[in-house]
Amino acid sequence: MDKQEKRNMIARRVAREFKDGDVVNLGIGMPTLVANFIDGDKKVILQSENGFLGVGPAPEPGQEDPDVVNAGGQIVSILAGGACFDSAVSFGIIRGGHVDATVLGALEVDEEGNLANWMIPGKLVPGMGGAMDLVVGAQKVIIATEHCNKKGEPKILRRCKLPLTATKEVDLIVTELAVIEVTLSGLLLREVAEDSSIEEVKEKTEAELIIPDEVGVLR
Amino acid sequence: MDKQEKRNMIARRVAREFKDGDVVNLGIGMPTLVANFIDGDKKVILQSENGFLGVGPAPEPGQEDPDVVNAGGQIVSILAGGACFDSAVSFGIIRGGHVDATVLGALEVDEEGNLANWMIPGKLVPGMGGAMDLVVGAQKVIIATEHCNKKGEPKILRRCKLPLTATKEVDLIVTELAVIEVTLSGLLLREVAEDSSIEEVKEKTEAELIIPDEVGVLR
Amino acid sequence: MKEIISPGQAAKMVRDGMSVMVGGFMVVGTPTAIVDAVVREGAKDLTLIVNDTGFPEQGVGKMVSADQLKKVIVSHIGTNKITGEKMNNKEIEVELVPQGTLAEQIRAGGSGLGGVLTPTGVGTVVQEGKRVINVDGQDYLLATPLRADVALLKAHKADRAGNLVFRRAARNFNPLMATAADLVIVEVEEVLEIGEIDPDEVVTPGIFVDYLVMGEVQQDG
Amino acid sequence: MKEIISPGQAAKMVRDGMSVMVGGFMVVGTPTAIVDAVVREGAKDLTLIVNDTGFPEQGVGKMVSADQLKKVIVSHIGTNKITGEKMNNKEIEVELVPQGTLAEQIRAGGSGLGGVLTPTGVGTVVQEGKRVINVDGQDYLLATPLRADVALLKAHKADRAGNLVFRRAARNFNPLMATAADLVIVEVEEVLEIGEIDPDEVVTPGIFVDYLVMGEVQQDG
Repeated sequence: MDKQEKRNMIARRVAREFKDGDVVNLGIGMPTLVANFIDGDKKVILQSENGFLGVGPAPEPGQEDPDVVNAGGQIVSILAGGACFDSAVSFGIIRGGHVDATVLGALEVDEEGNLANWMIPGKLVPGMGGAMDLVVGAQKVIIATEHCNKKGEPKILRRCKLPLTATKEVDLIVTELAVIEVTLSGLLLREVAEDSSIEEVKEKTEAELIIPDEVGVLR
Repeated sequence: MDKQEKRNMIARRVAREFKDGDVVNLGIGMPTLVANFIDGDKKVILQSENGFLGVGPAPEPGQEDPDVVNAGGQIVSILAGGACFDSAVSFGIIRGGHVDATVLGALEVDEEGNLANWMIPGKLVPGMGGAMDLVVGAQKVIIATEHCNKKGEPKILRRCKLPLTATKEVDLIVTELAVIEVTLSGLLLREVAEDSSIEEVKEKTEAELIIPDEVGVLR
Repeated sequence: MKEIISPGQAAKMVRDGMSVMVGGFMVVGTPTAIVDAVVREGAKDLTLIVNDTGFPEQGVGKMVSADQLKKVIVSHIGTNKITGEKMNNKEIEVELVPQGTLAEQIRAGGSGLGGVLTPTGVGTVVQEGKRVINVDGQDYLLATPLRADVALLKAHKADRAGNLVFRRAARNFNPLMATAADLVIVEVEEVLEIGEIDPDEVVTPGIFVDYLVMGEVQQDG
Repeated sequence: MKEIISPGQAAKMVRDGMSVMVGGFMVVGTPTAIVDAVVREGAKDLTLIVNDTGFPEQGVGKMVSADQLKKVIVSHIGTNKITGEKMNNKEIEVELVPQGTLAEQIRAGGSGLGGVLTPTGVGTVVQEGKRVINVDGQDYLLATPLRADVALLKAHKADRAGNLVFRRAARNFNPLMATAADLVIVEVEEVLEIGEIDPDEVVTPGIFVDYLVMGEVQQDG
């Protein structure tokens, strides 16, 4: 699988987590891809934390509206039935638990559901933007990430080492190799990719994994 | 002077306190009368804490809009250039210091600028409504009240005895007998009514009054 | 697409012992058709969170008169003598809250805040039992969040996505309460198709709304 | 009637050492004509309160590049590498704040609150130096109010009373900042006569606005 295939696979699997009527906030980068794979039968309402509900696809060329951009700065559209608001309302929606699920990337995620995805001290300090509020506020926090970092090192750790985005908030981790649920007892391996194995997942995961009797197939 | 003349006199005097461009909130009862006496040359914007700016006079019969009432429940109008908002915004305006002056009645007011105007224990407990926020938030708190209560007892006291609305927030007291400014040193007699005297005011005021060399005429 | 239900169906969702927010300021912006149905259905032991208790024969005042309330959290009861009587007879517990604080408590409940610090009420009886927190030399009272099991609200128009717009002084507590209850039922004068309210003009986004009720159309002037 | 001034006149009101709020999210909703004039006029040692520092050659990023800033209070600097460089070289002090907390701090500053309690940032570096307040068993961080000497904002339309309406995602921090600065200057695409904006459609009431500036009209699509 090339990088793009991996990303599409992750995005496709994440999209299946949503229920009809869910309000979902997709983070910048790979999480944004998830929108392409949401089942048309489900009415999922996308929120953009810069201030609107009802995020739609990029418009036809020539129809771009410079005031209609998502939180990543990409030109999008607002679907009929959408609503615009200020940043306090937007984060009231987020912090108040009115977002059913958020999908975010990770630098590191750990056995307790801790997440680090906003800075690497001395190197990359972009700021947390809306990520800390999203992770604390959303009902379900789904991490969409490649299983290992660019150096091939595990991103799913016993304990995060980088500065945290939030503590104990992650619910599900979806990678190109596995779907892992964060439970009170630890990380539960739910699914393994067809072309991978429990052994490969264990090897590429620093954290302890709980392997249930039945492990599904990630496709 | 009959009761209505007294009330009009107080209202007329209070209205002279406003400057062009002021945002003013008028309390229920006598303070509402003040609107009738605002100089047409001054642009004063009236706020109604139930949710709008630009309170205008009662409409012509037949033009009443049941959704356009002031905080006292009277049918009014909204002037062109007005704006409607929810209760959190309304009290953000009030608490945030964006109201230049509020005019309220009093049961008691004292030398420290403490005000009691919302309850008489065991007797009258209507609730504070928006009064506590208004007294704390408005830049200038003007008390419009008859000098004595129905029993002829002073309302301007050394110390309020009734439960307070707020502490040390009153700036000016206007009655049918006098205009009294609350200063850090105490109550300063600014004006006395033409048909009254400093002696009468002192007699009908429990609080200590500072009498400056020059006392104006209240008309 | 939000379901449009009758006032009676809405009222049946209000069950004994629930906490109920009702929009309105002296009955302006109160969902009177739903409230009337709640009185008919007769749920008991309710905790009502509301700006004021209306009038004895109007708005939530009818719920007071019908002995449906255990407790009221409210800023003003002066327009309804029966509330005061029942308070004095200890038939209803009345918690009086400054209006701006009530608004912030509901907003905090809806937006995931643990509370706000307000200068309002410092040095008054409102301070009793509250935490005082000093910031930069000034004392504030900690106002903690309020939420309810159900909010009964009034809007001017809704679209079928549940987006709401309000009219004049009938807005008041309605948009705040929409964010702070588990179940949100909104009485409206008109239901529009999706797309008929521009996104910039929406005051309350439809994600906050569970059901719509068609009330009577107000006479405008 | 609000006075309509030029971007240059607006920029002259921004003086050395002031705190300045600027609306916008990645330059959408940023008053670029005023910001450009501020760069030309060259005020120094400013404390900027803003969602993000835009791009090196766009929006408030130009103020970063022109060395006009002493400090930035901001949620995100990732789109402008120069901010990060100047932060690492200690040329600019950067205070990173979660976006929702920043919004509440500005709202608190504008609405007379002593602060709000937010769960965001608990257990992270954001907690450092903050007061932790426990309510009902949950820890929250106290976010204190933010105000500024001047707010430079962008709206879609204003009427001559200063009432503002915003467009799409260009609303963002603008309505909040309008409440929280001593001097509020708003760049708009169009100025209407009083009465041309219905009171129900006003987002920011004119009482918050001191001056209007005519910016360039955005091309819609």
